[in-house]
Amino acid sequence: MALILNEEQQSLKDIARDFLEKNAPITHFREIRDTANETGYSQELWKEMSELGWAGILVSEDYGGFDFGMMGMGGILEETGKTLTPSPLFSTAVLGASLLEMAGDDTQKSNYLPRLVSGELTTAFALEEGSHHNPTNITTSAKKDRDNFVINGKKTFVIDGHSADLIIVAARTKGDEDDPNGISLFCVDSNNKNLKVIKQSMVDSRNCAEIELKNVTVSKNDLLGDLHNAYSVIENVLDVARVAIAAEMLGNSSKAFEITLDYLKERKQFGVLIGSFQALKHRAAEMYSEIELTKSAVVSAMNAIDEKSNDTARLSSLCKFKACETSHLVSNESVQMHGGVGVTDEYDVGLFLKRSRVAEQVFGNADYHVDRYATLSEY
Amino acid sequence: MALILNEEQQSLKDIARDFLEKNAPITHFREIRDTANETGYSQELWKEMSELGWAGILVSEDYGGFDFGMMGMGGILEETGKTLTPSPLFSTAVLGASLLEMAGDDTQKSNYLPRLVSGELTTAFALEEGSHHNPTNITTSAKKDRDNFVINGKKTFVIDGHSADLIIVAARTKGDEDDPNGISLFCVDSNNKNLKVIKQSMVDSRNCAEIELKNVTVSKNDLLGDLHNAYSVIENVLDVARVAIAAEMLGNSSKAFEITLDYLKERKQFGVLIGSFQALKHRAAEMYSEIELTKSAVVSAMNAIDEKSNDTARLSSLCKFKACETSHLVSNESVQMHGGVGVTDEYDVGLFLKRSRVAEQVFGNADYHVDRYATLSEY
Amino acid sequence: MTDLQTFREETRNWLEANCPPEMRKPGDVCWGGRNPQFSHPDQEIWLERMGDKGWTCPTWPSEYGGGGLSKEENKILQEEMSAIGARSPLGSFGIWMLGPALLEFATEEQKKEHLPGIVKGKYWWCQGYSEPGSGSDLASLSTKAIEDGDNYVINGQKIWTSYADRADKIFCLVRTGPQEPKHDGISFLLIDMDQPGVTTRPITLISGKSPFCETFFDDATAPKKDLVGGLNKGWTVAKRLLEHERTMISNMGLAGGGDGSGSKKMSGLAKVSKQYVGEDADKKIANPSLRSKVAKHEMNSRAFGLTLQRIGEETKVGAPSPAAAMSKYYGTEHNKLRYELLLEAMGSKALGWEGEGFTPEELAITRDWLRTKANSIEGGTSEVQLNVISKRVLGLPD
Amino acid sequence: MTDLQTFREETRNWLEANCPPEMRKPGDVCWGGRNPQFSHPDQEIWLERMGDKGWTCPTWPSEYGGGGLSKEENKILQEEMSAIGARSPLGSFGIWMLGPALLEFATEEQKKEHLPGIVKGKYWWCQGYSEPGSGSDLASLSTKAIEDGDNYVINGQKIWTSYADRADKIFCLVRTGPQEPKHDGISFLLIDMDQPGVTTRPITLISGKSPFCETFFDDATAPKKDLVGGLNKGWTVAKRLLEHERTMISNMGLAGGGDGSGSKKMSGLAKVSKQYVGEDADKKIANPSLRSKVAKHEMNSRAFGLTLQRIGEETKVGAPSPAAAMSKYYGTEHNKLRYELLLEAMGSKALGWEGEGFTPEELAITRDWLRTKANSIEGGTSEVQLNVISKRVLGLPD
Repeated sequence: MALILNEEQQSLKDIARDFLEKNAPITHFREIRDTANETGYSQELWKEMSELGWAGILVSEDYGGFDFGMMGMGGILEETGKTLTPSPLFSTAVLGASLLEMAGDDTQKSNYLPRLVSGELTTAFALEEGSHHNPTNITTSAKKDRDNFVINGKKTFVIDGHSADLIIVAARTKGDEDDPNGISLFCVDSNNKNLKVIKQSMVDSRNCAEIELKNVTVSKNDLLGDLHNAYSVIENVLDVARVAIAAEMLGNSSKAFEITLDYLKERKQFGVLIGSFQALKHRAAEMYSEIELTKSAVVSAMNAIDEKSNDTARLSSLCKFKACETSHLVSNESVQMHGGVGVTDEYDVGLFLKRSRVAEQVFGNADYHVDRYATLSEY
Repeated sequence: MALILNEEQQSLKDIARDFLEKNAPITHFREIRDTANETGYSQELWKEMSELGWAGILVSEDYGGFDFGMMGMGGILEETGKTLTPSPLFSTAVLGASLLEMAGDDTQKSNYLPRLVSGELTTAFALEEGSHHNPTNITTSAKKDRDNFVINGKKTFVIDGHSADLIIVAARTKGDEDDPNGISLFCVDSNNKNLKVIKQSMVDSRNCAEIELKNVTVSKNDLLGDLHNAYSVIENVLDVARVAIAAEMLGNSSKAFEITLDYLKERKQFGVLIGSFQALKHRAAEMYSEIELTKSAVVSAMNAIDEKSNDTARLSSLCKFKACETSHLVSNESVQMHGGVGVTDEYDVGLFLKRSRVAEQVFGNADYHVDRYATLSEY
Repeated sequence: MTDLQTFREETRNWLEANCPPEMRKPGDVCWGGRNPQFSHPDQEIWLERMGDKGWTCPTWPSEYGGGGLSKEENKILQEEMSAIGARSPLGSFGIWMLGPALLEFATEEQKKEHLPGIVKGKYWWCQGYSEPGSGSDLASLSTKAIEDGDNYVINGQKIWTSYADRADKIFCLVRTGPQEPKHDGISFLLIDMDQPGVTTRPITLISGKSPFCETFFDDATAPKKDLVGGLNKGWTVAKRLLEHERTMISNMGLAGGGDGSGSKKMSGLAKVSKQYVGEDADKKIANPSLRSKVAKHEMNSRAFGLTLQRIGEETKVGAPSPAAAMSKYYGTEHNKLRYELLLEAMGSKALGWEGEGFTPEELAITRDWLRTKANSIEGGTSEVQLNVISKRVLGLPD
Repeated sequence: MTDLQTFREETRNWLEANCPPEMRKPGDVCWGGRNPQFSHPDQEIWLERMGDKGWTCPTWPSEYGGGGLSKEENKILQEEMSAIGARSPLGSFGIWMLGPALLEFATEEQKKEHLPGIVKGKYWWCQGYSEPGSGSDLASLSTKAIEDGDNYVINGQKIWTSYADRADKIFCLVRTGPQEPKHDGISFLLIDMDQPGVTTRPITLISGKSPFCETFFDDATAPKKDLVGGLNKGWTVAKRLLEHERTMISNMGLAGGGDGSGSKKMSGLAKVSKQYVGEDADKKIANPSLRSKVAKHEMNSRAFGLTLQRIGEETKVGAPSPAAAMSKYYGTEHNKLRYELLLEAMGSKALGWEGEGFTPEELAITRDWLRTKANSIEGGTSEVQLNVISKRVLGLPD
């Protein structure tokens, strides 16, 4: 198992870092936030990212993509975690691309993927219905009506749901709540009149939506993948997405830690640098250890996805778990170690705290993945 | 609610401390241990303790006791926790006395209690059957046979079970395993030929036994309390016992902490006292906080028992939980802060570690009481 | 009938006659000042009536405008106010912080000048302690007050001055002596904010807008007679005030956490958990891991509440006990954890910032969660508290 | 056929012909020495045959009696030995610690004198580093070696000398120079234990008897030629040896913990939990809180295993990486926690000391649990490791 990036992957990551530091540093995020930008990200920036090929990293070459794998995508996401860059990278290039790649038929792929790769088309995945991640808890219903499906229900915590062009909706076509069988996926145009989209203003100033579907009618050609049997695709896509968000969280933790180390090396109290206080040093060293463990868990999960390992599910849960634990710890410690200025909006460290808690909830928090890992390990 | 000892209670505790420091310091415990003493405690010492009235503290005056309550008993137990004094105080003066007081009829009380108070009679409570505390998990059966009961089963982790004169056995007289209904208590003479008692040599060098009962026949007069309905008495006695062991554990933690603080103030490394290292200081201050919380939980539970508060069960679980958590933390930290000498038998600090883990398991560990507290609080 | 019974009856009658209807409902508390803002006309009436009786500061001596009540009488007053739901007539750092310090350290003249104004809410006071360069190391402060005739001329910057943008006056620590030994060159000075040499700038916290400000002194002046506690003796005053502040903040650890009593009714955290993750057939919180964390937290809430109570019984006097550092440390860390657990219990519903898609209660939790992060920093960081415990309580060497 | 394939075939044949049947079963490993103890005659034969080939130290140069194998060849040898279950022929601190130090720091003459004896297990070596007064602060050691003609005369006391009561020789840090600067006055000296000036006393640990001893030097002597690495240059040798020791101990954190692989089969901790607390209808560990702790621990085991692997890939060289301090710290703390969880899972069954009422496995867990408490102390305490990380890796100031 490769636990380090190869030369190509490393080079992609280096380019991403340089690009983001130059074009989308934290001041860019603040500007988007403070101007209450409607899409929640810069469309111009997304265009540039797409030109760099980032939207197509997980898309196969047949549909204009680069098939570069998670070892490539993860490195970029880690860098966006450091700069807190808002963009549809996760919702579109990870979630949308994976859903369409894994579930779509040739017509659907040809229709959507090239436009997704070029940055023209953005997507969102309308999955969650409750306050906690639960991919079998689907009550949104899709009823067959001759050549159409009529969808009714309510989705929440839909990342980029208010700005996406294409909404991919998980709906129940048979069975009861919590039954993994009977779930299907549908492509819904965001212009559909029967969609009621409420932008949710989140604590991390990113972009989510609540989406109500009232008799939303789609053609049977908009069914994405097999009728009733979307759950295994959903789980596979979720595993990719969990690793992706974990990579971003790793970047988030690393950067918050770096900022804090810098502060410890420059702030004086009682006539000495606060970084010389042993209690803070030990806590810093503990954070370092956790970050190292998280790094290993993330890279091994990225590798597992690329190698289609049959242990991908466990490694994906492992890396989301470690990413949650570490980013929880590091974000809290970073604020505390900054003292008074840490709780001001002027300093960046609070932004990492806010992003951390939202990312923790995306597709399962630490507890969820501990439970899942144990279940997958048969205990 | 009184959260401090009154003058009488404090004076009893002070006397106990002086007596134990003089007559049963840790060297006394080491001697009992190293001579592989058969009873596991000094019978002479127990005689002296009884002469001080300690065996009768929870016994009513009608039967020769002093009715001094848990606020009195708890203080003594805390002191024995500091000196690691082995004695039948817990098994006899807490468990035996409470069981007989709460469940016994007048004949039984007159028969046993005065001898218990005088130190002549020692007792043990044969309850547990598995590796984890579970007072409803009773499969030992007692079958009525004319005027007798015939008991069959196996008990484990019976404190002082190998040396007690009277064994009080919890047995099932009806119902299935785990049913709180159908449990009864019986007085069994330890000389009964059908008792097979195996002394368990424990890590803390205290005294437990595995007891096998093979057709042990007792008279119906040996039934202690109501037939089938002993469970509520057992729970009440267990609550008393949990508070008692928690008081001992508080003493254990306080002393281990004190020894460690002394070491931090005398041991030099790198030319300075190790107590001047901030990382150790902060960890010491955290231990201090936990000990303070435990102290409050213990005294409030003692008070609840004496005042027959209807919240005794929750306060008992609270104090056993805090005692377990704190003694776990403090015992581990104490050994670590002593460095190399901490893991040698020559230093006392390891003795506290060993005692801590055994006491943690007595009548429910931290997890058990967290679960119980939540259940009692209806969530 | 005992004197206290008589007092209770008279108090009840007075409150019945004088507490306006609107002031018997929950609502905001006014802060007085030169330009007071009243959200309802009854607020002004209530403040005036209570101020005249001195019951805004019930236990202060009546010669300084206070109520002159004994501890027992004050307890009765609070009980009777609580019985009719009477709102507090006045919020004020003057009452909570400056007043007690003046009573202990000020001259007779200073007391006569400043205390009655506090009682009646005539001036809104704020506190000027911290500076950008001196956080935990408060005594390293560098704002200077230089003698100039009958005045001091003040230059420097304070931070974390709550409501400085609305306050009329500030009680301030300033350097009047040499830098070293640093504790011995500090004085406690009262400064009027309404002068050109004083400007303020509000601080936005991670939780949003805040009452905190930065306050800048640029050749501001204060009369010499407003120096309290003696020249270069301000550190004594400051230490006492900090102790009051720590006790105030450590009590926040219990706010809303645990029922602290023997009642079986579910506390907030458990209730919220059931609401958001559901309950199983046995009425347990459906997620066992969350249930266990919630229960542990509630148990620690209770043990902490009992500890505050025990410390109270042990000391039985007003002076802060050595355990106060422990309460500040534990209470604030515990409160932070409580909010983290609320977030965990509420999942994505506790992550809203504003606007649609969340209830007002949910949005409040998010903001409060962020606000708790300051608990373990303000009024002495957790690290400082641990230092204090290890030094003063445990006697560990420097 | 490549050279390596040829080597594999030859090795396989040689092992087949030379490894005695008894040595293909699990069992104890002999430690050689002047008065070797063999639990079975085959042990002696096996040691002799492997020693003659130099395969007790496969990668050491053959001119010093070693096997002279390349890394690749050694890997093949280990694989082929493992394939037939061949026992290690010799346990020895000479092989694991002293030998590598001699190869790096000794003179040609010293290598020729001491290495072949290590290879053949002629002497049992022990290590003399720590002293009662110098635990974490090793460089403050005070055992003195004073020149006396061609010899050094040694006085002082060492502690934690494993197997000193059975060893023939000791490699020792002694003070040969002035106290200050303390690191510059230390030398690395080889001393024979079989002399009147050396006495030992075994140390009983909280887990019971132990291989550790106290060792006393009372006018003991050693020839000057047995000083390795140069006069007052012993600290360099010592540091390298400590690094080897830390790596050795940190790997213990993974011993038995987690499967580290992609296999789904239950690991020890989960299996033990099911055995003692049972499983529910869904085959989950019956106690949900324990289950959650076990799973977290297993996940961290795996993340730690992957980290060791990643560090290996990143460094790809023999030199210890800066992450070694982290591995020692995390590995030992993790291992301690693993045993605490075993105790929790096994309840009262993990609390036996000896005798009846417990299985031998249960009694072993109790002893091992106690033994783990030393993991985070020996070879550099966790506190020292955290200091090292914060200084060397994170660059935090002193």
